[in-house]
Amino acid sequence: MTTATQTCPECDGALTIDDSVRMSEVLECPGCRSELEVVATAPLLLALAPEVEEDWGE
Amino acid sequence: MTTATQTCPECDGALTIDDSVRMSEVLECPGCRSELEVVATAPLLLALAPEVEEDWGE
Amino acid sequence: MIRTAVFGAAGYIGGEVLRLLLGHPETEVTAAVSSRFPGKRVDSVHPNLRSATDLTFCDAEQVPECDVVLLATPHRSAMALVRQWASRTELLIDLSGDFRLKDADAYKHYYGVAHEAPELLDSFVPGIPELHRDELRTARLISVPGCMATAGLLALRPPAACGLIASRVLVDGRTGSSGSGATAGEGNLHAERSGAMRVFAPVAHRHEAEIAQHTGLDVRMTATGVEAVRGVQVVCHTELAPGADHRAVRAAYREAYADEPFIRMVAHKRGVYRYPEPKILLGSNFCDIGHAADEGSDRLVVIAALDNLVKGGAGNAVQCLNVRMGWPESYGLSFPGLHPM
Amino acid sequence: MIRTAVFGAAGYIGGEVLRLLLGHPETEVTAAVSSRFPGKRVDSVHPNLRSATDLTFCDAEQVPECDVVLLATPHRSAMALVRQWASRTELLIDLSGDFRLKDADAYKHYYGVAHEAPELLDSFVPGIPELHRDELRTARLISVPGCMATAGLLALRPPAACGLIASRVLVDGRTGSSGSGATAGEGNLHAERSGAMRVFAPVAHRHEAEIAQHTGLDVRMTATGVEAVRGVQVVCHTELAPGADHRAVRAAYREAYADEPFIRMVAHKRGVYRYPEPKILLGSNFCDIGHAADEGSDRLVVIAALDNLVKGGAGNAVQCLNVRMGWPESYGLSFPGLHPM
Amino acid sequence: MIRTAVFGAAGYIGGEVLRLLLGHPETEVTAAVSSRFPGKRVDSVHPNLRSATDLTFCDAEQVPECDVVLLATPHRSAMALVRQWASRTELLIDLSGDFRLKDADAYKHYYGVAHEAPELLDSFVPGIPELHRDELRTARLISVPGCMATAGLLALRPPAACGLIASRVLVDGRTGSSGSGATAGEGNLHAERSGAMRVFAPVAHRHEAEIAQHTGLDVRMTATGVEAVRGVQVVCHTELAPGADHRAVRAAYREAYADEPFIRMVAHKRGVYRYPEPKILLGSNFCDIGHAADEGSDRLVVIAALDNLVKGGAGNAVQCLNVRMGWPESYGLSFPGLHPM
Amino acid sequence: MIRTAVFGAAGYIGGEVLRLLLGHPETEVTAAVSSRFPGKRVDSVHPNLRSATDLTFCDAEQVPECDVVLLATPHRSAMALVRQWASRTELLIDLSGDFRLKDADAYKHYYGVAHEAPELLDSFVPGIPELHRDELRTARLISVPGCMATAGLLALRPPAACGLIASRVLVDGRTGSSGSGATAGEGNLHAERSGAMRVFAPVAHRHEAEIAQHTGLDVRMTATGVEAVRGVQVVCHTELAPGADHRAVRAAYREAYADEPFIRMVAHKRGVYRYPEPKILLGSNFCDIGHAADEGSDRLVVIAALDNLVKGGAGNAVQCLNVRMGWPESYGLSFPGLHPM
Ligand SMILES: NC(=O)c1ccc[n+]([C@@H]2O[C@H](COP(=O)([O-])OP(=O)(O)OC[C@H]3O[C@@H](n4cnc5c(N)ncnc54)[C@H](OP(=O)(O)O)[C@@H]3O)[C@@H](O)[C@H]2O)c1
Ligand SMILES: NC(=O)c1ccc[n+]([C@@H]2O[C@H](COP(=O)([O-])OP(=O)(O)OC[C@H]3O[C@@H](n4cnc5c(N)ncnc54)[C@H](OP(=O)(O)O)[C@@H]3O)[C@@H](O)[C@H]2O)c1
Ligand SMILES: NC(=O)c1ccc[n+]([C@@H]2O[C@H](COP(=O)([O-])OP(=O)(O)OC[C@H]3O[C@@H](n4cnc5c(N)ncnc54)[C@H](OP(=O)(O)O)[C@@H]3O)[C@@H](O)[C@H]2O)c1
Ligand SMILES: NC(=O)c1ccc[n+]([C@@H]2O[C@H](COP(=O)([O-])OP(=O)(O)OC[C@H]3O[C@@H](n4cnc5c(N)ncnc54)[C@H](OP(=O)(O)O)[C@@H]3O)[C@@H](O)[C@H]2O)c1
Ligand SMILES: [Zn+2]
Ligand SMILES: [Zn+2]
Repeated sequence: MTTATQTCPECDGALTIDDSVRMSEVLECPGCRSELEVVATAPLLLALAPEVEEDWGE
Repeated sequence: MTTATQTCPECDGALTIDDSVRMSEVLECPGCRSELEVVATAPLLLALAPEVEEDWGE
Repeated sequence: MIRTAVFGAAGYIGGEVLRLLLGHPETEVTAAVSSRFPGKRVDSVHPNLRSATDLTFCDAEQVPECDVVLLATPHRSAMALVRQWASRTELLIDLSGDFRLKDADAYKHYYGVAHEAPELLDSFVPGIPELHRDELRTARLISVPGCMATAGLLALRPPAACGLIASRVLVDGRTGSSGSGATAGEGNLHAERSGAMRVFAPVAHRHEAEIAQHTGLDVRMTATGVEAVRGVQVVCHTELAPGADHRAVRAAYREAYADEPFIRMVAHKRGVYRYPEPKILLGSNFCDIGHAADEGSDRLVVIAALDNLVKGGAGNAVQCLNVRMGWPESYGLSFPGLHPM
Repeated sequence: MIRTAVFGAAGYIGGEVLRLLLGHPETEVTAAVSSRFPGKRVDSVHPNLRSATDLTFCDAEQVPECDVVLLATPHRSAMALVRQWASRTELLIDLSGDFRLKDADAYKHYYGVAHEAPELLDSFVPGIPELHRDELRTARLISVPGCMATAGLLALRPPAACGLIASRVLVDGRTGSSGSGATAGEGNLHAERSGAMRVFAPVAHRHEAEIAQHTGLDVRMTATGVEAVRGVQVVCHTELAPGADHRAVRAAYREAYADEPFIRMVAHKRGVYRYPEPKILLGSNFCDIGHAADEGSDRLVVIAALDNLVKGGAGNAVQCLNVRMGWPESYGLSFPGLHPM
Repeated sequence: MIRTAVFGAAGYIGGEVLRLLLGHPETEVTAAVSSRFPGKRVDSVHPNLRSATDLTFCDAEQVPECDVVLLATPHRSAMALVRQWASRTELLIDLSGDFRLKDADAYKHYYGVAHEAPELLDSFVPGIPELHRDELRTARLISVPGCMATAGLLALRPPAACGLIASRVLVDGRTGSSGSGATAGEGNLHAERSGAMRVFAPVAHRHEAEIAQHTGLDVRMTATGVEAVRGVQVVCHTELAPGADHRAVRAAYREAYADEPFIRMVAHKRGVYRYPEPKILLGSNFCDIGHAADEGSDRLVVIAALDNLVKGGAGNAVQCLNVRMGWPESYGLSFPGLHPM
Repeated sequence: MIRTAVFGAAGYIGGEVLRLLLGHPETEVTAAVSSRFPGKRVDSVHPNLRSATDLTFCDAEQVPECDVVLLATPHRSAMALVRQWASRTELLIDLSGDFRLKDADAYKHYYGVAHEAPELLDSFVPGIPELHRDELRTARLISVPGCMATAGLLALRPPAACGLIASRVLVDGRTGSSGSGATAGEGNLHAERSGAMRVFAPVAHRHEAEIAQHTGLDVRMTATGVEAVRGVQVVCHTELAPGADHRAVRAAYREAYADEPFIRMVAHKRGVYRYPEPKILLGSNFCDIGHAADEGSDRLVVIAALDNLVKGGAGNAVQCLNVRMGWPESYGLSFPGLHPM
């Protein structure tokens, strides 16, 4: 299993991604815990999934 | 420095007492933390100092 | 307006007495006594009274004539004040432990010192409207019971009076930190007291004598300080007398408390708040009581909860005052408590 | 007696509205709406009301004619209820976020959805007696501000109105857990939320828009959940305008709030409670405000505190109702808060 | 390194097992099972492990071969996992209630459902090093007792084994909110659970059966949820057998526990922390035990405290693992607890 | 084994130093100094050490020769001890405020008294491994920064050093009650301090001078006591320098802290613990740091959290000791913290 390194579009942190990654798979950035969707595989392209809002303190 | 072993009058726990102990000295039992006053030295005799009450929850 | 004077007014019970009397339609506060803070504003110690009063503390010597004296000072100091004031005022209400026990020997045993006014012990009417309402109507001296004692005796009296309790009762009391008053000490430091489950009286807590006196039971009490500022709960463990059952227990409570304005029976099968719990009672004068049976056994478990500074002290004193004056019992005591809290 | 109906009555704000209306001398509750608990007793959800009422919840469809409708439901659901009830009742008071912002675009920005009744936005009078007392006397639709917003706008309005503030204001809000309502969720689990210092909105908390709207300032807000059930505090950081000084700031507050029944200025040099702090305000309708200067600099720090469910919501709504009806403003709102707590 | 797999790893006990195994010199975690969070980082649920591991949760089906399986799932679910894993691993440690009671009828009575693997009940060695150290050395299946049960049985076993207890024992258990797991529910909402003194089991708490089983006593248990996240305390009330005295009780404890690495006798005459209290034990594997006499009576009161997630669960499991593997018993368990806390 | 002596050992920082040194593989404690408790067992004050040591406190005069002296006494008293011990020991680590500020005038301004050993100020190496690791390797005198100062300077130094911060920084500090030490006082009484949001320093908290010194920024600090025993959090508000952006900020942190064993960057998009929060850090030596941008503005908000008694004091001292001795930095500091808590 070979791996590639990508940069998280949210936090610029390093993401180690293994080759077996598939289209539409959702990855979690270890730096900021964003959910990143694989929107293309060759070359690999990641897109941010929407953030979950907390609804507090009204 | 030689030591002797005595039993705490409050909790029966073992007390290690060294020879240099003097009359009126106050020792602390490691088992129950009672304060024990040396009331005689030959032979060694210990007496309980009065308990400190907490005044709670009136 | 009835003129009142409060001794120990800078303490926790004293502050609560002030709050209730200042919000009461028939009373005014003519003196708030403190030896530490004479001349200082009352609200500099009790910030919740900022909008309620411009009163300042005074020395004991400066107390003017008044109709009612309330003592919220430590035990022992109350004895002297009673001697001084009993004849100078229409009504004296003592919130300390000094005149709760009718027996001077029991006082000596539980408080560690001899009583200095044993001849007055019989003159005090117990400040328990639920048990002594008629006597309170004409009382000149009233002694309000201790906070956990109030919870315990209100919890146990109905089944005890009906002969439904066979045996010794174990009363497990839990209390917040205001129960030990406003005196800073190593054990009351926030960092030490916070999150505590401190069994400060594994056996022989003083309040057991009060509960025994008012119920005739053999009462043994254990007390634990838990994380809370206000609030007291007792869990009482005992056994039913031969022939007694839980239906009889329920009837005893109904009979005793059906018309009581500040007692509620709480033993629910659903919901989050099934048994009495102090947190929803804070600031209120209620004592909630509930009981449970242990299927296939003779056990009886009774639970009671109250705010130690209100029904466990200042509120109970005001309720006694209302009874004594012939006012509606809820005067000054209408706050129902908060949820959530 | 004025007949009221409360929507969202099983929630925290709804429960507090019920407590206050049940203790109010001029109102009665004719309907407490809940879709989850129709037919259940109100006190099965709000145990503090055990002695206060035998009312049961009803469905939205079962609400009878009434004089005043109070909405304590989440934002978005309030819009629909407003459409439905605005014309059927003499007075509607909305406690949700739906009609607080006058600008539908701002609503969209801060709430993430388009407003569905933008044409009604201008018909609502802000439920802030301190700023809109006269309009409230004749209002038919009232929108009560958010809890931290209330603290923030009451804190900042006087110096802002007098032109004493030069720059952007940073509002640091701290809130107890009841601020997020009675809905169980992972983050509100006791074991997770207990002891928290949770910066849930490092930037751009919704209430900043409300404070900006009522003060005309450039407001940026950060919000942290701290260990408490009730209570909100804001600490506002800003700079004095050229030529302004702290004496002018003090005068601005005195001018604005001298006669306000529920605002107290608190900035003391001694004592434990020197600046506004929520814990002594729980259950009360006060908003305490204090300010401080940073010697040799142009900084202005303003602190305000209130109970989010009372002055930050239900109590403020009742105060508005009192203004509207011409009743004394303190009707139903006389509880002063507790000490210790 | 011994390879371990943890089921229920996203729960509170599971998280604590992970913390201890990750800090243990002889173990590694090969699988952390969660059905809700497969693929997510373990530290997204347990933020204290942020620096300790990059592990992600996996599904039950993905668990690889391993040496030790630990079950931290709810009762009932454990039974099925035991059937599946008992023969596939060298050692299985169950932390649920499924294999604690030796009697399937008692299980039915206390858990409300029939046991589905009664034939395995006898194969489990109780996970109590203090009572079953020798059997644990060769165990293949270990069942760790409940949190309050552990406190209660360690508190009562020595005097019971010496015949010093005459009568029924009342065990009063107090617990923090983590005792009910990570599942959000109305009653565990912070605003409801905070400051609670919730008597959730006035009688017949499940753990009474476990304590009875390990001590031979007639045990009746009451349980109250108090304000705390972690921590359990039991206060046990009973009477001495005829002829027994407190000196004999002390001797029984000394005899039983003198060499135990995680039991400490605490009954002090001075200081703030005189009896066992959980707050100074959080994170540690100690069980503190103390007893008190009621002068002039036959009463015996025993108090014990521990951290429900450590000595009351995960820590005890790791201690059992250490015994089983012949490692020093304190491996991975050396954290002493904090003061102040 | 390195022989250590701890002054102020009966205090909160002193107790934490003892806990860490007793669990450290290379150190032993030869003296624990207390003037109040000489001859008493250390665990009578710090009950968490019951199993860890039989040490008793000694008087200052009884301290034997030793390799390292740690001062955990109040400021002012440390100066005298430094004079006395600086030449008699290989290494002295001061945890008080006496040698943190390099400028004697600033000391006078913030501490209200003249410095009595200004000539020694320059001899102290700041006890901040992240900024002064190389100097610490050969230091003879180390001064550990204040608890909130540590959080603030670690939070702000990387972007400051890279020139990314344009303006004044407002540091909002929140602290638990252990931050004010073990001294009982009116304001630290549990019933007063519990549930507090006490703005005890609306402006000009001492730690602002330390943060300014280590970052070169214009720092203004406000501090609030919140409900917690341990734990400190700072929220820093500032603006980006012209040309700077958040990507550069992230890079600055990555550059500065990538290899730091006790700094973790925490700014998550999901989960309950998105930003730094003290409760999961209690007992651990981590400082968690996170930052947030306010979309469409130049604001930068940085949040940091730590345990004031560990990374904010005793743990940091031990980390410095490890650096100085050439030991692994995590020796004695491996506890990761607890969840839930
Ligand atoms: N706390 C409760 O839950 C509770 C409940 C029911 C009954 N009580 C009883 O109420 C009384 C007061 O309790 P507390 O909790 O309010 O205590 P507290 O907060 O300590 O207040 C006691 C007050 O009494 C004054 N005082 C102290 N020594 C005195 C003396 N020798 N002579 C006259 N005044 C003295 C003090 O004021 P100065 O120093 O300023 O004079 C102090 O403010 C006690 O007898 C207690 O048993 C308490
Ligand atoms: N909590 C505060 O501090 C605070 C302060 C000021 C203002 N507010 C505002 O007050 C409102 C209520 O807040 P809360 O904290 O009380 O929340 P809450 O405890 O969650 O209660 C909201 C209630 O609204 C009802 N509800 C939910 N969805 C609804 C819908 N679609 N239509 C009609 N009813 C619905 C629910 O009752 P059923 O499911 O039983 O119908 C629930 O009991 C919110 O708009 C909030 O912004 C809150
Ligand atoms: N809490 C305590 O103090 C304590 C002490 C000693 C023993 N215990 C015992 O330890 C066990 C776990 O308790 P806890 O407090 O950690 O509970 P918890 O926090 O609710 O965690 C239980 C975990 O089990 C998993 N789970 C739920 N249903 C399952 C099923 N049917 N099959 C497999 N996994 C399932 C869940 O994870 P997913 O949904 O992600 O799979 C959940 O994270 C219980 O048996 C409890 O009695 C608890
Ligand atoms: N608490 C924190 O979060 C924290 C964090 C970082 C740094 N610090 C610093 O650490 C130091 C100790 O703080 P703390 O919170 O541990 O305070 P503390 O709990 O009050 O303890 C201070 C100890 O110093 C001793 N002491 C008092 N006056 C002394 C004197 N004149 N000479 C010698 N010893 C004296 C006292 O012991 P005896 O009376 O028994 O001698 C006391 O136990 C302070 O300088 C503080 O600024 C504290
Ligand atoms: Zn990322
Ligand atoms: Zn002893």
